[in-house]
Amino acid sequence: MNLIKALGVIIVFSFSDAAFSAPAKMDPKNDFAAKDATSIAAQEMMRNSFKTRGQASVDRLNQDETQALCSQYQDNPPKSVRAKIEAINQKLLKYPADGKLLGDWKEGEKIAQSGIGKQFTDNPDNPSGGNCYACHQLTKTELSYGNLGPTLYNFGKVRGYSEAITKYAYGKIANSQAFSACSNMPRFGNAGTHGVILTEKEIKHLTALLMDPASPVNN
Amino acid sequence: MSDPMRIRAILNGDKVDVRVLMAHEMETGQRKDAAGKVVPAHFIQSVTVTCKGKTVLSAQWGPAISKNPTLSFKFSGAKVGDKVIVSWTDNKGDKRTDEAPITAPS
Amino acid sequence: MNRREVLRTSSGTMVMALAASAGLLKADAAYAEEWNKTAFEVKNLNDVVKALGGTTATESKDISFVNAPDIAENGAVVPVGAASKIPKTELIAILVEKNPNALSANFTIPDGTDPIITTRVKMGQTSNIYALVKADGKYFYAVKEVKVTLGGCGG
Amino acid sequence: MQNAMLSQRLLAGVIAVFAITTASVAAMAQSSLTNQGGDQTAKEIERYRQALGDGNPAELWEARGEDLWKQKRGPKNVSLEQCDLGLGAGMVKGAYTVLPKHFEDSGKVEDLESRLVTCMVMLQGFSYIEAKKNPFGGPDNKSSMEALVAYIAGASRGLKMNVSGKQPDEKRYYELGKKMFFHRGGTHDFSCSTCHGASGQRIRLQDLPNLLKQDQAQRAYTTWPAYRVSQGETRSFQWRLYDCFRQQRFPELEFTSEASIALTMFLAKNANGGVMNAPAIKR
Repeated sequence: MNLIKALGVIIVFSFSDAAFSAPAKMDPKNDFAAKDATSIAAQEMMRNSFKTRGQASVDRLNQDETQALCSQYQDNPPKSVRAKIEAINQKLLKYPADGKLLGDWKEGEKIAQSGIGKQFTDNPDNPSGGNCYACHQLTKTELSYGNLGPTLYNFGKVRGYSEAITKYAYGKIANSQAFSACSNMPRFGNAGTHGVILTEKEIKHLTALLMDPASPVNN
Repeated sequence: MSDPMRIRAILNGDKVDVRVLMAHEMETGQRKDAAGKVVPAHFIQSVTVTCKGKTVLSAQWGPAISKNPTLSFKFSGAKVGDKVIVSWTDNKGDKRTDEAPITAPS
Repeated sequence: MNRREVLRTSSGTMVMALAASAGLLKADAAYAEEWNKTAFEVKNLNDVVKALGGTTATESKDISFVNAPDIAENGAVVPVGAASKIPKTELIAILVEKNPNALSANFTIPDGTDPIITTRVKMGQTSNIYALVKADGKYFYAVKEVKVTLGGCGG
Repeated sequence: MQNAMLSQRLLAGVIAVFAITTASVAAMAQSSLTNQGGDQTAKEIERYRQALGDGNPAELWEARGEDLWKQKRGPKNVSLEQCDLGLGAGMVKGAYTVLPKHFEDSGKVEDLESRLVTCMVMLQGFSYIEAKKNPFGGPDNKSSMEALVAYIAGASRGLKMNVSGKQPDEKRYYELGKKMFFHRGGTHDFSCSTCHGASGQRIRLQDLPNLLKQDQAQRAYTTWPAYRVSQGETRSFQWRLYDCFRQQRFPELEFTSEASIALTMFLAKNANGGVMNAPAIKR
């Protein structure tokens, strides 16, 4: 009953907005999103309320299985679902074919500082940043760092510059959810169905920022 | 054209506490617009504050003063009801003058 | 610094200034002191002092910063105030060393006005800021560093 | 119900922190050392914020908004003074505290901005397109909408948020808004809750309120609209949501869209009891 009434409102709304812009189109294949009545109504509502601008098309509202599960469980899924999400993402996670995991930490620092990329106001021809400082402390000198993630200062120094830790660092940047389901951290190398944020080369630079003994992270 | 200033002049003891808020873009001449064109500088260059015909503060500003500038200072020799008059002139020759009476502290 | 330079800055200013100089308008205080273009174009403290008519400035503990933070969350608006305890203070200026042009503002303090002013300046990056004071014809300054931090999720 | 969810989330947060710090004892020692530096930074930032509070350019928007409210405008050449913002025609004081709200005349749940659009259409005779044309100002572009919002929000200063949310559509909007809050999507897997679903978090040096906790939701909601010094503009709550989604890497949220109002309903109701102190001034 309520749902029908609400749909009525949606129709009225999208009708009055029709002259303003073309109604948003979303990929009808959005199989993973939750199917309860409120979720369906919410997805419908969002479809009618967002529009494509620049590189940010409305299909970014579509969810892959990981996103759908994390939404459904409000970022806190039970153990079994957690394992499922991590398994899905372990499969998505790819390491460099050449076996080399380390790039140039100086390039990594630039990527860590930059927060641009993928917004509808960003130029899609320019590379995206990693914006690591938004959430992590990395060096002694940068005071403006966030705390959504743990401090990474002395990351390599305290863990040891081993092959295993290097591989973990690369993997965590490329696909955080392969290790920690519903992490707040973007999957930089496997951004769901919406393409990658950082290239393999860029992730190598960031891995070097964490793991190079000469990097300011370890000094 | 430009919005009126907000002027507060409050008599505290024998001193008048003046706070001024001005509406101005204070464009630096260094910013580029969406099309990549440099936006020409547009900023307040001079500010004069008078009370009872006497200048109580004058200032020269460059484009590094923040957008919608604020200014505060204190002077003596006036009473409640006297008018504080603030004028500015910008680099394009636009001017604005506003005034406010000195009030007692609330 | 000469009058012609100022007149060239914009036609609006020119008309007003000419009208004032011809006695057509009552020249108000703002026009009594022309905008010191040179002072606003030079890059460092010493050159500003020279452009204001002095020779050199000495550091003074009798000048203090008011409200100026050590760290600014955004460089577009940095509150800066300066207070002088030096007798016969007649001018207080605020400079930002690493801005494209150092001088931000220059306040003339008449008798009866306290030698303390506050305003807000833009800072392009972490920099030293100076409070420059002219008192009894001599120039003095105080200096402090203000760090400008980056912010946001998409910057 | 709400409380159960919150404590569950808090617990999850605690567990997450432990998981992070078990990496190594050395890392823990390191982080407590560097946190001291962080505290000093936080103190200085607080000083900066207090200095900003000294003068708020949003006053310029409030003054312009009051003029616009009283000015005869539009094809019908009437003022907005007969607009019902939720407390009856012409009542401005306190109106912001009861919005969003369902209105009989339009048959819709409306927040302040969409209500102003409705009044501009119904009272002043503007078209919808005209009324929604310039929602957010910029350099050399003054938005009437943001000025009106600043004036009306300012008239609720000192009053408590009091959103009813009882009418069936209001209830539905609350639930839809809540779903939306947790909706992850886009290139970065972000949802609102990524940044605003746990306490004590910050991006760079900006504190992120946990919008699921009442006291923080109150503090956040009651300080919008706000003058943003980084933009030199007074911004409305619609803008706050619009720009959050931009940074979330979502597509563009349409001004006064249904989703924007549903999310506002969720956030405003969570802030009930909070004392309005807007327009505020923020970085």
